[in-house]
Amino acid sequence: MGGRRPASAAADADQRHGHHPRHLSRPAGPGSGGVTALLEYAGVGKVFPGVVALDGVSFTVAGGEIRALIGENGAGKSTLLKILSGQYQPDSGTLLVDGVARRFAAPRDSRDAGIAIIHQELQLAPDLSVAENLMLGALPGRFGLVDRRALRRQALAVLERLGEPIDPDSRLGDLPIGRRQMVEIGRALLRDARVIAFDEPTSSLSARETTRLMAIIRQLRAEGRAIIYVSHRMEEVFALADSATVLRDGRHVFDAAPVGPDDEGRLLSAMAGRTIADIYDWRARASGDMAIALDAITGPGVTAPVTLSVARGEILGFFGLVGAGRSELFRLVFGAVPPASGAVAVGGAPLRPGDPRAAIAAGLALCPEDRKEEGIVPLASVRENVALAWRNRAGATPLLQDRAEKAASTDRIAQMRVKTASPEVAISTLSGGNQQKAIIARWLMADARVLLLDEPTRGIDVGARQEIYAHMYRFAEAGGAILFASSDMPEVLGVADRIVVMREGAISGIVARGDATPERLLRLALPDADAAAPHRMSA
Amino acid sequence: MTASRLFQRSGPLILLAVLLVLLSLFVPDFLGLRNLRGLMLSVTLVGTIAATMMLVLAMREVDLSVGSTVALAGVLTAVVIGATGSVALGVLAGLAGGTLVGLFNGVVIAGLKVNSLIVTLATMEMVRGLAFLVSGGESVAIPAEAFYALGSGSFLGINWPIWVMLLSFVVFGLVVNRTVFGRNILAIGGNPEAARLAGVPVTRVRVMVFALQGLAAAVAGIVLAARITSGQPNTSMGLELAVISACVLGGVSLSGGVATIGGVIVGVLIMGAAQNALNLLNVPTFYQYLVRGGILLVAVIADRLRQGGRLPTFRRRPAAAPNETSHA
Amino acid sequence: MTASRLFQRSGPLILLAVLLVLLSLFVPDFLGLRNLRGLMLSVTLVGTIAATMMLVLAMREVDLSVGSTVALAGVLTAVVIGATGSVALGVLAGLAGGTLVGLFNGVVIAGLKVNSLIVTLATMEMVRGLAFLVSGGESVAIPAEAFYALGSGSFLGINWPIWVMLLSFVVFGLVVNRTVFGRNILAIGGNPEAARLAGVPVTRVRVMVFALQGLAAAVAGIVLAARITSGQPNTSMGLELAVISACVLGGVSLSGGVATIGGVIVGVLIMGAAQNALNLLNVPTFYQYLVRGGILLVAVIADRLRQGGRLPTFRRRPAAAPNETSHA
Amino acid sequence: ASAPGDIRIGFLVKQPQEQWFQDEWRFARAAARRHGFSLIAIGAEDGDRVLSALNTLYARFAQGFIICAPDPRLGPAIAGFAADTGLKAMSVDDRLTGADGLPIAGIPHVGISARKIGALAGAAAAAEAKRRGWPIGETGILRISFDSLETGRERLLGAVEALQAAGYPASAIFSAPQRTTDTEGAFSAASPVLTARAGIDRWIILGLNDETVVGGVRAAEGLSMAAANIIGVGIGGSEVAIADLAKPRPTGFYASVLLSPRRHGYDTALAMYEWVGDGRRPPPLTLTSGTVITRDTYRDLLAREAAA
Ligand SMILES: Nc1ncnc2c1ncn2[C@@H]1O[C@H](COP(=O)(O)OP(=O)(O)OP(=O)(O)O)[C@@H](O)[C@H]1O
Ligand SMILES: Nc1ncnc2c1ncn2[C@@H]1O[C@H](COP(=O)(O)OP(=O)(O)OP(=O)(O)O)[C@@H](O)[C@H]1O
Ligand SMILES: O[C@@H]1[C@@H](O)[C@@H](O)CO[C@H]1O
Ligand SMILES: [Mg+2]
Ligand SMILES: [Mg+2]
Repeated sequence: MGGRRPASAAADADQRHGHHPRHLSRPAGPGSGGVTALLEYAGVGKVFPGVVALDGVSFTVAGGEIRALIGENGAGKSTLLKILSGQYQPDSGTLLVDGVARRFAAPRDSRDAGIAIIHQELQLAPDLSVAENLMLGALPGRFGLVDRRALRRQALAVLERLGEPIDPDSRLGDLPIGRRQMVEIGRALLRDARVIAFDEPTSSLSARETTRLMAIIRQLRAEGRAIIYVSHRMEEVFALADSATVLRDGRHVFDAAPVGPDDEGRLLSAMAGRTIADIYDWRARASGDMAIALDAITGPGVTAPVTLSVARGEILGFFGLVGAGRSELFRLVFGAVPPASGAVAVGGAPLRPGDPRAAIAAGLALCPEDRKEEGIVPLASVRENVALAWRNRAGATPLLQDRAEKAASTDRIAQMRVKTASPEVAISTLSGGNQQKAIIARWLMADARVLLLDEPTRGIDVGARQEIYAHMYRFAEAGGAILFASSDMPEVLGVADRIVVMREGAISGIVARGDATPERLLRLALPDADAAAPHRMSA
Repeated sequence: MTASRLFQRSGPLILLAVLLVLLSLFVPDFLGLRNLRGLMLSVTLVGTIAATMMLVLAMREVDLSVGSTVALAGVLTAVVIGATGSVALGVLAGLAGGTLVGLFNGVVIAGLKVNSLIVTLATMEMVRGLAFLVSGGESVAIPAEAFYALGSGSFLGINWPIWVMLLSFVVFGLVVNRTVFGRNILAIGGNPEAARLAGVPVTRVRVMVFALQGLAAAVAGIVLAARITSGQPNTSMGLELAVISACVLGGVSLSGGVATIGGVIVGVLIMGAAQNALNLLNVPTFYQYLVRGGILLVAVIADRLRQGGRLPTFRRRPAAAPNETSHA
Repeated sequence: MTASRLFQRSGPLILLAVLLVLLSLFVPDFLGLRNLRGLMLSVTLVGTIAATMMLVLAMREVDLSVGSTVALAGVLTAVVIGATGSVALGVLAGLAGGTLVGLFNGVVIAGLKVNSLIVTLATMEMVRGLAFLVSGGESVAIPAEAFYALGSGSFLGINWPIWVMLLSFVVFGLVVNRTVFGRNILAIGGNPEAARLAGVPVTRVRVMVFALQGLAAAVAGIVLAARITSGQPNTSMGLELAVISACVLGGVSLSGGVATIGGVIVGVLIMGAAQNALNLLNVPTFYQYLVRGGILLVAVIADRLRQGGRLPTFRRRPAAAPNETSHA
Repeated sequence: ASAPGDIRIGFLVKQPQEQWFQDEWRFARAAARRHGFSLIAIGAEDGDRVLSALNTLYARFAQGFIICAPDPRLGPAIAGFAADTGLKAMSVDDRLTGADGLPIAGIPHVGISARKIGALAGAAAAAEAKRRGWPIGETGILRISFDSLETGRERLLGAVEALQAAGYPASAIFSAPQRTTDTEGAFSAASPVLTARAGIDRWIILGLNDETVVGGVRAAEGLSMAAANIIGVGIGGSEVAIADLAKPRPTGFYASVLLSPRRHGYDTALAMYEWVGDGRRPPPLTLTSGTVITRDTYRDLLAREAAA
C-alpha cells in the first residue's frame, strides 16, 4: 500500500527477478499468431503524491489473448486499468491501441476507442433501470430522446447472452449484488469493445455466476478480443489465462505464458518479492474460561440462529465465501446493528443489544472490514484515532487528559509498531497496513478483551500481515479472545485454533484446527455442497 | 412496480385527494370556478420553477438563488422594455439574465466543484443586489400594455401564466423521462462517479441543469412581471423554500437519483391548496409561517420514512447502518 | 505543522491583516476609537453564534434557523419581562426557548436522520412564525430599563455584548480543543460511522450540538433585545448567511472535521471590517448585497482551493474520484 | 476627513428600496447641497442594523440624525444612543415610542397624520363608487393590511371609518394581511381573498401605500375583473401610482393621496441642520397632510408640488 518512495524502492530488492521482466516464453495465445498486439503498455509510469504507483510497466495483449494481471494489494493493477479507461493519465510511457499511441483524457475517449473496463468497484446508477444501466453513457436515442424500444431490445439480447433472467425494466438498486456485477459486465459486452479489462470481477459472484462468466470470457477470446483479467484467485487465473503479468510495487517483475498451476510458486514469489516462508508461525496456546457466548443470534444477513462460545486465549477463524454473513454476524455481536433475536454474553454478563458503547464497555472491539468507511477518521491524527475509544470509555472525564492520553497512545503505537512519522500526522497519510495496526492499537488502548477482526489483513502486504498475526497471538496469550473473519483460506488455516465456516447467513460447520483441510472448508462454504456436515455446536 | 412501491409513490397523491375533499367540504366557495382558477394562478410561480428544481435535486444539488433570479429577470425585462420600448427585447434580456445566473452557478458548482448550497446562498445575495442595482432600488413600471397580456390574458379560457407552468411541467417531464440528458441527470444523482466512468459528460450536464434552472426562474420572473405590470427588485424572497418544499412533498428525494414530474405537480398543488385554504379560512399570517414550515418538515420526514431503510446510495450496507444520517 | 500548512492555516489571518491595513489607509475614520468599538459591537451578534455554528459545520451539518431563533428568544424575553416584570424570568424564558428550538432540530436531524439543511430551513420558517405569534406580530417593548444595561452598559470599558461574544469564543474554543465532546464532534464530522463504532455516542453528540447552537442563538437574541430595547419578531432575517460566511471565511471546512476557533474569530472580524468599511464609505445598500454574497463566494472557492484535491470524506473512495463534486 | 466644523447629518430609513424613502433621501440631499452640510444616508432594515448605522454615524462624527426606524419600539435604544453620544435625534414618518408605549417627547417628529390621510383615501373611494352608481350591498372592500405597523393600521382605520360613514357595513370589509408592504406582498395577499369571494364583482381596494394597492388591483385584474369594477385608492402619490394613472387606458387604480416627500426629506434635514448649527430646536410634532390625485388631476398637482 501507500508510503512507497522512489528512493527506498531499490533497497528492498533482495530477491527480485531483475528490473526487466523475464519471459518464460513468448505470449502465444490461441488465435493471436504473434502479430501486432491489440493493446500495448510501453514503459507506463504513474506517480501519486508520495507513492510510485507504476514504474515503467510494459507488456502487450494480443487479440484473442487473455492476460492475467496479478500482484499483491497496491501493486498497481487497478491503476494500470484506470489509465486504460482514461481515469488517470500516465506520467511517463505510452499506451498503444492497435499500434497507435493513445492518450485518453476522459473515460469517454477510452470508450470511443473500443475499450471497456469492468471496475473493481461497481459503477452503476441505482435508481435507473437495468437496461439504462447497461447502456449508460451511450443511451440509444434520436434528437436526444431515448429510443426505448432499441434500449429494451439491446438489453434483452445482452442479458440473454449473460444467461441472466433479469427484467430489463427493474430498478438496478433492487438487484442482489451478484446480479449487479453481471449488469456491469453486460455493459462491457454491449459496447462490443475490442479490449476488455476485468478488475476482480468475481469478488461478488456466486460459483454458478463465476462459471458462467468464465464461459463468456472464453467466448470473447474466441471472437478475437484482447482481454485483461485481474484477480487474486489463482484457480481462476490458471483456468482462464493464456498468459500472466506480475506486478510488484508498481513494477513489472515477471511474465509467464502459458500459465498453469505449475507456475504457482514462481508467481507467488514474484508477487511477494521473496519466497514465502511460514508467515503464520502458529503455536499451541492454553485456553481459559469462557470469554464470549453467542446465543441464537439472528439479524440482517444472518438468517439461521448462531450459537457459539469462545474461550479466553482462543483464536476463532470465520471462513466463508463473499456474502456468507461473517461481517454481518460480527456487526450483530458488536451491536453495530441490532440483532433480530438472540443474545450475547461477555464473561457471563448479558450485553445490551444494538449498543456498541455497551459492547465496548464489556471489553468488545470491532475492527471493521471496511477500514476507510468504518474504521478511521481520516483527517484526525494517528493519536486521535488511537485514543478515540479510550476517550469515550465508560467513566471517562469530559475534559481531555492530554498527558495520560499521549503516554498511553504512544505506548500502543509503539507496541503495534505503527510506522508513522509522528503520532500527530493525519492517519490518512499512513499505508493501509499501518492504518489497520492503528485501529488495533485503538482497542488495545481501550482495554479490549474480545477482538472481532473482520478481514484484518485485507489490503495488507505480507510483512505487515506477519506482524498482525504475531500481535493476535500475543493478545490471545495474554488471555484475550479473538474472532476473526477472512476470505483467505490459507490465512484461516494458518492462524485459527478453530474454524467456523459460514454459508448464506448460517453456520455450515465448525472444524478444529487439526481436522481442517482446504477441501473440507470449501465443501462447507460452497452453496451447492451437498455433503455439508450437520452443524454441531461447540461447547 | 410492487404494491407497496405503488403506495409509496402515491402517498402524495392520496394526501392531495384527502386535502381537496376536505377543502371542498369545509371551505365555502372552494370548488367555485373563480377559486379554482385563482388557486391555479397562485401556484404558477412556484410551479414553473419546481420542474427544474426537481432536476437540480435529483442531481443531489440544491439551488437557493431562484427567488433572486425571478426578481432580476423581472426587473431586467421592465428596464429594457422601458428603455427600448420593445417587448421582445425586454423578454430576451430577462431570459438572458436568468440563464446567465444559472450558468454562473453551474460553472462554479460543477467546474470548480464547490458546494451548491453555499454557492447559491452567495448568488442569492448577489443576484438580489443586481436586481436592486438594475432597478435603481425601486420597482420599475412597464410602459407596454401589450406585455400585460402575458400576465392577465388567457387562451382557451386558461390564463397564460397557467399555460406557461403547464409547459414547464410537460417539457421537463419529458426531459427527465424521455431524454438521454434526463436519464443522465438521474445517473449523476445516483452515482456521479459511475456516470462519469460510463462516459456521461457529468460537468456539462451539471452546468446545463443549473442553466435551465436559471432559465425557468427567468420565465417565471417575466410572467410575474407581466402579472403585476412592473419589475419588482424585492419580489419572491423566500421563494426557494416554497419550491423545494413542493418538490420534497412530491417525493423528489434529497439524496438524489429520484424524481417524477407527476409527484412534483402533486406537491405544487398540495402547497397551493393548503395555502389557499389558509387564506380562505382567514388564518392569520403568523400561523401561515408555521404551516409552511410544518409542511416542509412533514414532507422531509415522510421522505425519510418512505425510503424506509433505504439510505442514500453512496452507503454500502443498505440495511445495516441504522444510525447513519443521510446528507444530500 | 509544515510551512505550507501554516500558510494554509494562516490564509484568513493574512487576509484580515491586509484588509485592516488597506482599510486604515483608505477609509477615513476607520482607525478611530469610536469606530473600532462600533466595529466590535457590530459583530457581536454574528460572533456570538459563529462559535457554535463552527461546531455544527465541523459535524458536517448546517443550521439555517439561527436568525429565527434570535428573534424568538428576544421576543420571549420581552414578553415574559412584560408579563412578570422580572428580568431574570424573561432571560430564562428566552434561553429556554432557544435551547428547545435547538433541541428540536437536533432530535429530528440526529434522531430521525433527516437532512439538516431541509430541517432547519423548515424550522427557520416555523420559529419565525412562533416569534410572530408570541409577539402578536409586533415588536414588544421591554418595560425594564435595568435590562437595557446588558445592551448598552460596559465593564472595564468594554461593552457587555462584546464580553458575551468573547465568552462564547472562549467557551466553545475550549470545548472544541479541550473536551472529549469537542473532539467527538470533529470525529463525527470526519467519519460518523467510524466514530459510532469506536464508541462515540453519535446521536447524543449531534443533539447536544444543535441544542448548544440554539442556546447560543438565544443568548445572542437576548443581548440584541437589550441593545434594541425591545423584542423584534422580524429581526435577523438572513443572519444564518452571515454566520456561515464568517465560519467559512475562517477556514471551517464544509466537508466536516476541521474547525479552529482562531479561524472563526478572524472570519468574524473580516466580515465585520468589510461591512464596517462599506458603511463608512457610504456604499449604497444594493452594493452591499453584492459584496456580502461575493465575500461568501470567494471564501468558499478559496476553501475549495485550499483543500486542493481533498474531497469530502463521506465519499467512499476519496482518492479515486477526482471529478467528484463536494456536498455538505 | 473628520474636519470638525463641517456638519454631518445622518438620514436612516427602514426600507431603502422603497420609492418613498428614495424620494426623502433625494430631497434631503438637495437640502444638504443647498445649505452646505453633508448627508449620510443609510438603510437600516432591522434593529441590529439601526444600531450599526448609528455607530457608523458616531464614528464618522455626525452631529445629528433623522430616522424612520424599522420599528417604533426601537425608541429607547435610539434615544439612549443619542443621549450617550450627544447626537441630536429626530424621527420622520414613523414615530418612536418609549418603554411605556407612548411617543418619546424628546425626539422631534415629522410625519403624516395617518388617520386623516387614510380618511381622505376612503372618502375618495366612496365618492367614486357613488359616482359609478355601485350598489352598496354588492360592493366588497378589500383591506390589504399590515397591522404590525402603527401608521399602516391608522391609515386603514381612517379609510374604513370614512367608508363606514358613507354607509358601507362592516360585513363588506375583507382583510388581506400582507407579509411585506410592497406590490408583490399585496398581490399574494389579495389574490386568495378575491378568489374566495367569487360572489362579489365590484371591489374597493385599500392599503397603506401605493405599492400595496397596485398589488391588489393587479390581483383583481389577473382574475379577469374589468377595470371599471375596481376602485383602488393608494397613499403616497409615488411613481408606481403615477405610472398607473398615466396609462393610456384607465386601470383599476383610481386615485392616490399625494404625500410630500419633499417636506419629509428636505424640511427635516434642514431643521436638523439648523438645530445642530444654531441650536434652534424643531417643534416636537409636525404633521403633514395629503391631496387626492386622479388621472385627471395628477399632472397639475404634481407640478404644483414640484414648484413648492
Ligand atoms: N488516486 C490515488 N492517489 C494516491 N495514491 C493512489 C491513488 N490510486 C492508487 N494509489 C496508490 O497506488 C498504488 C497502486 O494502487 P492500485 O489500486 O493500482 O493497486 P491494485 O494492484 O489494484 O490493488 P488491489 O489488489 O488492492 O486492488 C497503491 O499504493 C495506492 O495506494
Ligand atoms: N457491497 C455490498 N453491497 C450490498 N450488499 C452486500 C455487500 N456486501 C455484502 N452484502 C450482503 O450482505 C450479506 C452478508 O454479507 P457479509 O459482508 O456479512 O458477508 P461476508 O461473509 O463477510 O463476506 P464479505 O465480507 O467477503 O463480503 C449478504 O447477503 C450480501 O449480499
Ligand atoms: O411604509 C410607509 C411608506 O410606504 C410611506 O408611506 C411612508 O410611511 C411608511 O411607514
Ligand atoms: Mg485494484
Ligand atoms: Mg465480510
